[in-house]
Amino acid sequence: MPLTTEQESRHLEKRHRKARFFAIFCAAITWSSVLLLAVLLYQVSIEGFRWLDWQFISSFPSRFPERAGIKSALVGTIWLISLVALISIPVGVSTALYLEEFAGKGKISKIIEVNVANLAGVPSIVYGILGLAIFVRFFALERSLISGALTMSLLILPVIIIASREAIKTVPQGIRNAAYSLGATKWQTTWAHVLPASFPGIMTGVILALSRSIGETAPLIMIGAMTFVAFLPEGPMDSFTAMPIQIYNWVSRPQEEFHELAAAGIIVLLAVLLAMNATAIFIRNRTERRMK
Amino acid sequence: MSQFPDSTLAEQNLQMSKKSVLELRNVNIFYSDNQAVNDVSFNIRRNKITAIIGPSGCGKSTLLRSLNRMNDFVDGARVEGELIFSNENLYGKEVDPVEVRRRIGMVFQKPNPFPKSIYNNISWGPLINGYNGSTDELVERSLKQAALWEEVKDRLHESALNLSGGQQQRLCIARALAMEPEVLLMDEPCSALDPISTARIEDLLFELKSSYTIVIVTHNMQQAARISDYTAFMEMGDLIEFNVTKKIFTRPAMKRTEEYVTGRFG
Amino acid sequence: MSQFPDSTLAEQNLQMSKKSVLELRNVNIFYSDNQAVNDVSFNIRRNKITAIIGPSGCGKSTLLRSLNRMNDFVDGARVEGELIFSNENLYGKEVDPVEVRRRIGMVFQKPNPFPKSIYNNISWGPLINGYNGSTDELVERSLKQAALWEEVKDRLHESALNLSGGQQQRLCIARALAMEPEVLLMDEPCSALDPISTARIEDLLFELKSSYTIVIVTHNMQQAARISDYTAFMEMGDLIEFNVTKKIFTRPAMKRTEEYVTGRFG
Amino acid sequence: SQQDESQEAGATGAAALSGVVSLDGSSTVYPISEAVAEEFLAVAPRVRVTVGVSGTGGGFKKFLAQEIDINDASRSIKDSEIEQAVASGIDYLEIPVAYDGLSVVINSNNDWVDYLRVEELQLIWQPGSTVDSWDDIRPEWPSEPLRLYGPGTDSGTFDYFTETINGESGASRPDYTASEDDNVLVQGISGDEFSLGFFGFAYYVENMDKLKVVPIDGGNGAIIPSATTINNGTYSPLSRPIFIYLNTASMARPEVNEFVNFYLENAGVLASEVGYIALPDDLYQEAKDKISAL
Amino acid sequence: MSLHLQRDLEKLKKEILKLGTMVESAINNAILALNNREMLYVDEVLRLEDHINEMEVKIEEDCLKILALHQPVAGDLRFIVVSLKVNNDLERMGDFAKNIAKRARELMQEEPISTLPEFVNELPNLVRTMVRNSLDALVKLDVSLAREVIAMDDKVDEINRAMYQEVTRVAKENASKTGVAISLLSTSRYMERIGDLSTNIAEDVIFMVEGRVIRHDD
Amino acid sequence: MSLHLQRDLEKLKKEILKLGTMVESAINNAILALNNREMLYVDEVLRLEDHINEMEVKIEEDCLKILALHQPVAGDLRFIVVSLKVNNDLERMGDFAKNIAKRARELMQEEPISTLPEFVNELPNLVRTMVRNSLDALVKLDVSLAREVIAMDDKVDEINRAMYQEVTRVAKENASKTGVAISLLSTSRYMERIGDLSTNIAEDVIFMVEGRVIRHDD
Amino acid sequence: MAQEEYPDAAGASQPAESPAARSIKKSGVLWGELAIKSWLASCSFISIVTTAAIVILLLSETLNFFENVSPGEFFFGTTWTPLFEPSSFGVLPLVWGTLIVTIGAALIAIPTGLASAIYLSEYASDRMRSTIKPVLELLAGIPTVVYGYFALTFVTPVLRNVFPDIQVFNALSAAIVVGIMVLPMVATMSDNALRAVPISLRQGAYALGATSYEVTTRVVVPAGLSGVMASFLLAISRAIGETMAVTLAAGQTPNMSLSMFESIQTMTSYIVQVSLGDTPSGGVAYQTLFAVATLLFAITLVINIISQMILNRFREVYE
Ligand SMILES: Nc1ncnc2c1ncn2[C@@H]1O[C@H](COP(=O)(O)OP(=O)(O)OP(=O)(O)O)[C@@H](O)[C@H]1O
Ligand SMILES: Nc1ncnc2c1ncn2[C@@H]1O[C@H](COP(=O)(O)OP(=O)(O)OP(=O)(O)O)[C@@H](O)[C@H]1O
Ligand SMILES: [Mg+2]
Ligand SMILES: [Mg+2]
Ligand SMILES: O=P([O-])([O-])[O-]
Repeated sequence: MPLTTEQESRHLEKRHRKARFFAIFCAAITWSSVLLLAVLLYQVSIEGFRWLDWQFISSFPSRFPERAGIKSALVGTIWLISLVALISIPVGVSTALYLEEFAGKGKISKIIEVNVANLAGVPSIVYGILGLAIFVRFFALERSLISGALTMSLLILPVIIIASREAIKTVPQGIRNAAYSLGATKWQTTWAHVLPASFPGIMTGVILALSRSIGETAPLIMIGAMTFVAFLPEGPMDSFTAMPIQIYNWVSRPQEEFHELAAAGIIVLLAVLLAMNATAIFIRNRTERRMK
Repeated sequence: MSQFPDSTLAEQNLQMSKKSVLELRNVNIFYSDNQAVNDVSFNIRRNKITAIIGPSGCGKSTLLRSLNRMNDFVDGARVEGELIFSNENLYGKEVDPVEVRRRIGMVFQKPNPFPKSIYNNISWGPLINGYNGSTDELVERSLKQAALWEEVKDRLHESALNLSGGQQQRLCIARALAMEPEVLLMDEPCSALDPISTARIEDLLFELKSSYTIVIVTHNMQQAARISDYTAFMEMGDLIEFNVTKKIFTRPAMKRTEEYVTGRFG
Repeated sequence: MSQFPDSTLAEQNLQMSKKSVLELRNVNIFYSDNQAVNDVSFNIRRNKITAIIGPSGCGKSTLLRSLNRMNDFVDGARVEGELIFSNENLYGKEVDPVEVRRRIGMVFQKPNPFPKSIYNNISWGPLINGYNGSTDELVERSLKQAALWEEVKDRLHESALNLSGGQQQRLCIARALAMEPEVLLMDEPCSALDPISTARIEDLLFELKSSYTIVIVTHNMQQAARISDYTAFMEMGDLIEFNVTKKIFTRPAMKRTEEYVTGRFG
Repeated sequence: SQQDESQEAGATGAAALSGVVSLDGSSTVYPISEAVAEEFLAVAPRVRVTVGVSGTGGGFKKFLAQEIDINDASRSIKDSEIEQAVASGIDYLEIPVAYDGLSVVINSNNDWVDYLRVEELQLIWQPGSTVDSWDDIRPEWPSEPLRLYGPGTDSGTFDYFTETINGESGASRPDYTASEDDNVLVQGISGDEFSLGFFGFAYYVENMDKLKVVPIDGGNGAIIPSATTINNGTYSPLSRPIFIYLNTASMARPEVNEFVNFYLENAGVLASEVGYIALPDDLYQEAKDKISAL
Repeated sequence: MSLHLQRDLEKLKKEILKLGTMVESAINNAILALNNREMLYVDEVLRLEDHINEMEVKIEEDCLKILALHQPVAGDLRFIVVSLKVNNDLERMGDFAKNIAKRARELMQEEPISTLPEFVNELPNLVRTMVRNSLDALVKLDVSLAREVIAMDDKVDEINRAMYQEVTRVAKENASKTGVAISLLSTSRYMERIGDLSTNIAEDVIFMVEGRVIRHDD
Repeated sequence: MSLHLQRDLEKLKKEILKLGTMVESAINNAILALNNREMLYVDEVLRLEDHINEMEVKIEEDCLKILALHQPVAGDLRFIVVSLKVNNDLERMGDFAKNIAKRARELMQEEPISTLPEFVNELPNLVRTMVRNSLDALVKLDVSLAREVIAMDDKVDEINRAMYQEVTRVAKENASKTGVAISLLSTSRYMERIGDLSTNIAEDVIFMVEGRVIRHDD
Repeated sequence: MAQEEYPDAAGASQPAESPAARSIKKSGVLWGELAIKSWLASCSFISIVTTAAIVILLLSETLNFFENVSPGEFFFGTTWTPLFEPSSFGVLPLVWGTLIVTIGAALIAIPTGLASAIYLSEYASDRMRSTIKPVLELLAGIPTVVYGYFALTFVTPVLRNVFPDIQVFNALSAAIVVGIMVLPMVATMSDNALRAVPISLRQGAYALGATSYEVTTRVVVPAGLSGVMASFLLAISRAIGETMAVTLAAGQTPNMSLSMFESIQTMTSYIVQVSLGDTPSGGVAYQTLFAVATLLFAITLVINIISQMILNRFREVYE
């Protein structure tokens, strides 16, 4: 545009070039992350794909690769995740509600707040040590599903609490005011409006948290999840195994076939993860839509 | 300060109780150590619109919120003095704030419908408060009162968030009306709306005042002028003038009021 | 609609080029397939305030944003027709939109200071655009022009976010002025402000028009009445009337305008 | 119900058994225990056998806390652990179940090493060793840096190796690349031309194509580890027995009793199946005798 | 548009019309008093005049209230401003009616004199028509009717000028009639002033409708 | 307050004052024409009257503009409404000055007759004082000055009534003087009307300051 | 206060007295409300109990440890061979290992995560964003063991091609996979933070004639800094605490080498090694586990406190 002097337009041209380069750079970085995931998935699937069949899903572990399956680990993981969800969601959301809606801005809530933030950064292995000492030993819950679930719940509670608090914070104050001004009590307001309105955000936190717990190995091994379990747990007090443990075990076997089984196990685990995320996202979108 | 300079005290009391719904007597409101409202006294008349105007931060919203104890939710807020409503001090020990809010409704600055259906928005308040009549009728009646029925009757079960801003605000009014409150408090109910929606709401208020007592905070002086019967002008927490609206805008008694309404402030 | 009903076409052209900064000729604006502005033509006069009024959704903001190509950031927005600015069509192929925005500044509805110091808020624009004079002077000059200098001169390096809403909006104006734009576009610059801040800004615009050309969108008709020299009234994407402001508010030429300004709409 | 039927259909005492048998401990022993558990399932379908992997030490912790019936161990119980057992009044039985050979391996491109003497191994691995390149071992070997790989300090394999080579369990030079996972060591050595490492025999067997095993001269000439040389004890001193430890109190439970017997019955066959070397038959018999003596 | 403003404007319009009716009635009565020489008409005028004054104050207050509270613009604003002026004009008409009635009361004491026939019939009729038509024009926003009113004013002026000649003539002829003649001239002048005020109203109507000031056009 | 409104109000005030000065000058000239019988004063009045009319239209437009654009309330609003009325009153005063000047022109053709000394000196002075003082009161918002103006009006009325007697007397005495006498009476009436209008202005000032309508108080 | 005036006294019809004015007094204690509040409060105390339990558990053994080993040796020693004979208890190599892996991971995750976040929030279309983001989030859900093997079987061989003398176990590949693992956290959280920056700020900058690069780097990122920093800190915390992947990728060789090409050991992998290994409980060697865990806990605590402080600071400045 002949609006400017020669020098100014050269300066402008330089700025435009920089902007273009930057945009391309960012896009390239993002796409390479996606590519990385693709590579990872590709690696896993070429290795494990040939083992992936119904036999694999429906069999217990075995010393013969062709007979080995992931049944007990898959069921154990589903049990574990369900229990974890059952424990951690109510407790986590309750804590978040207490901090956001009921507790004042006093010292105690500040302490809890800092404490929760700190717990989020405690390494998972430390939770394993804790779970072993508290649940397995002190409460004599033994190496059961419930011990594992409680330990895992402690591990992911901070994530749920923090995410839920953020979600609750985004609920417009106006909605609370509206409810109070209609003569609602605090709990009526919270239950009927705050909680539903923050549900999508809470779900996001829950997805993240459960995803994390589905892939954790170290604390489970610590508290004594089994490796070979040739039966399906029938209650929370039964011993169990979980997919990451099974995968870890297969991977460390000398035979190449077991390594491939491990890859197949990873595919199943990712599928479970994906299914769980999809369910959660579906629920989230549905509530979001219902509220629009 | 006498409100009926020509009448005896006995007469005054009689007149008050007949015409006033809410009486503010020497109301002081504090936020922790800061005083936001200083020694304000006036009466809110039945079936009239009372407007509260004044510069930003003068304590309008604070005062309004004190009228149905919404200040309870503000950390550190403290109310002193008497606010007499149905023969009780609103801030008496015995008084149940939930009950107060049932009977003194409130509409807020930004339309804040619940993210639920139009129908549920209206029925929720009465239901949690033990209403057991026909909710269909209740919803219809409230929406009609709020002049919204015609526009939404075919989509009562759609989300309230699909309504336009002005419709949402009328829904919030309908929601408050469904509780059959004695007094309706409104804090700048039109400031988030476009002029056409604002005009609608103003017309609605004009219609509603035959059956409700309305207190409205507005920083739009023209609005106070257009719709209210009485106007309270506040400044820095003080009530400068409480008067018939026409007076405030043609011949205010106080110099500060005159300066404010003619824009000679700041 | 002729703007100089009493003069010949030749005279008109002469007058135009002397007095107009921006000329809109048959401007049409589309969002994907929806037309938001239909065939609008008028001229924006140098050192005058031109207001654009009209009901919500009539295309005011769309039209305003087209004047400095802020519509470029809206997906699917398309501008047709000619917008002549310093002898170029703003939407010509050769035209660099960054350059356009340098010379046609904009102030938005909500004050949007950068989360930087007051000083940096003002100096940033000129610096990235290769300004190499004294930024101290520039900052002082711009703040003085925006009537903010006295209030902030002792805290230039504090965050701009500590300012009040009205001060923030004046800062945004100062920020725009620092670029020494030829035209200043404003989209409802006072709608988020209290009446006192609004009065300040209006006074400021009144002062600024001796050196700038200002186009302001407002849904506050009174504001358009108070501050502008020319007023464009739009409805559903059409320009209904473009006239001297006094005319619009005392004797509008078009019936629709009369209906709108007297509130007989909707 | 199917289980009920099969039980009714009748059969042996084992099929009627129910209850839990829990094993934990060494990852080395795990494949054998797993195989046994898997086979036992066919015999006693209603008995729940669980096998965990938490390392020999980790297993002993649980064993001593009486959380498990049987601990898989790739080494003998340590004095400190014995003390604890005595203190808590635990009576246990050590039962060897197989041999594991420790293979010393090198990269498959390594063409200069023909064998290693035990003294040379000690020279390399002893604490404070100054051997940094191959020619420090034998001058005729290339003057290339020597890179060492071995199990982590916390495994039975490491303990055994250090004990036999350096004379004291845990006594080792620290500056080698360690991993608890033998597969990881396989990866390391097969990717590093100048490497030398050691790990369980089974891992060598599975990766023969990638690695070379080093014959060890323990004084009787260089011997290559193999099922035969380990079984007959000629591959010495780097072959070791691996054990299970049995809490004798648990033997009161018929399902445990049955399982242990089954274990000893099948250990030989199953151990070879999963890459270990069966013990001489008399050793199994000896163990059976001990058990029935309880 | 705001219901409130709409109602207030309606009310104002009604009040102006009521005032107009009262003024018309006062003028009628004043003329009757003059022509029929009966005191009861005079009393009626005086009574009406009180009401007119009250009404005028009220209307002015209402206009002020509407301006203050509703801040009208364009047509609405012009209507209020015109109302203010019409209100003023009507009140003045009321004053003139009172003046006529007062003169009529004085004249009742005196012998009647014969005068111009136009003065007795045409002038009062003209003036009454002007008043009524100007108010009609206001209500109906009828510009052509307003123009008719303005046109009529010429005739009124003409009769008034004729009256001046006539009165001078009468006074010269018969000095004793001078007082009566001058009083008659006054009433004629008052009627002429009423006509002028009607013209003002008509001009205001034109201003309101067309937004154009025409009163000094001639 | 808005700079814009402030400036516009200032401007309006100045214009009203200017109009007032013009009207005062027109009245002075009219009186001079009457007393000194010189045409140049008449011409001056006619010239001024044109300007006054123009000015009146302009002021009315300006008031309308301020009402429409700034929508003033309270004091500002009362000021505008009063300005509208004062403007009207001043224009009418201008008209009366023109009428006086026209009568003066007619009287120049005739023999002068002797008349009441109050009419020649006191009445014009009174009226001029009233006009000046009412405008002063307006500018200074001086209520007591306004009340003085209102008080003066009684004197003016008295002189005017006296003139009526005097004129009747003159006409009866000397029929040939009848025309001149009636003309003189007219000028007296015009002056009285000017006094009335000053009173109106004074009353408006009181309304503006005290917010109270007093014009029908008596 | 001013005088008041009520002209409407006459004529205004009085409405009927309000219907049987119900009292506004309290009718009783709301037990339900109270019970719920107590339940919620007790839930929130779980976190405090958890922390207390961790501290007690770790500290009691750690105190025993320090009866056997002097703090001086532990904190300042540069050799970590607690399980060797002769043993040595200088924890610095573990701290160092943790440090370089964490720094390495941060150096990878922070710039790339931020760049991705910028791409997602500033450049990608809504559709693009809504497909890429869940994909990135999937990266966060993959078990860490898988990452460990990915490092060994893919990353290290690739690195080998570039740096032939890199060891099989090396800090670099550990840092890379940990970086990849926490990248989605940085990307999605920062994306949320950047998208929370009001559009109006961007428009403000564009209206001053800025290019997209200038708008992004000088306005949007600084404005979203508090959220962006939060994502960095969370990512760093996660990297410090990461266990299995580093154990597999970096090996278990306590080492203070400056080179990222060598095997190291992090605190977490030491904890795994001991707790899953052969060490008999009770001895000094076993107590090292708790000493290291305590130190790790203390380090994460300090980082968390510092980051809280930083975040509060930013909030103050930018809100
Ligand atoms: N929650 C609070 N805590 C402390 N001070 C507060 C709080 N809310 C308001 N204030 C202070 O009390 C005073 C009155 O505030 P209030 O919100 O009532 O003003 P307002 O008149 O409604 O103003 P606006 O027109 O801006 O809404 C102000 O000085 C304000 O800063
Ligand atoms: N980004 C967009 N995409 C599609 N349509 C749009 C977009 N922005 C505006 N519109 C449509 O274009 C029309 C004009 O919108 P615009 O925002 O210009 O109105 P406006 O006059 O500024 O209204 P308001 O007073 O509410 O700001 C409206 O119908 C609107 O729905
Ligand atoms: Mg407020
Ligand atoms: Mg807009
Ligand atoms: O797991 P291990 O004890 O055999 O190393």
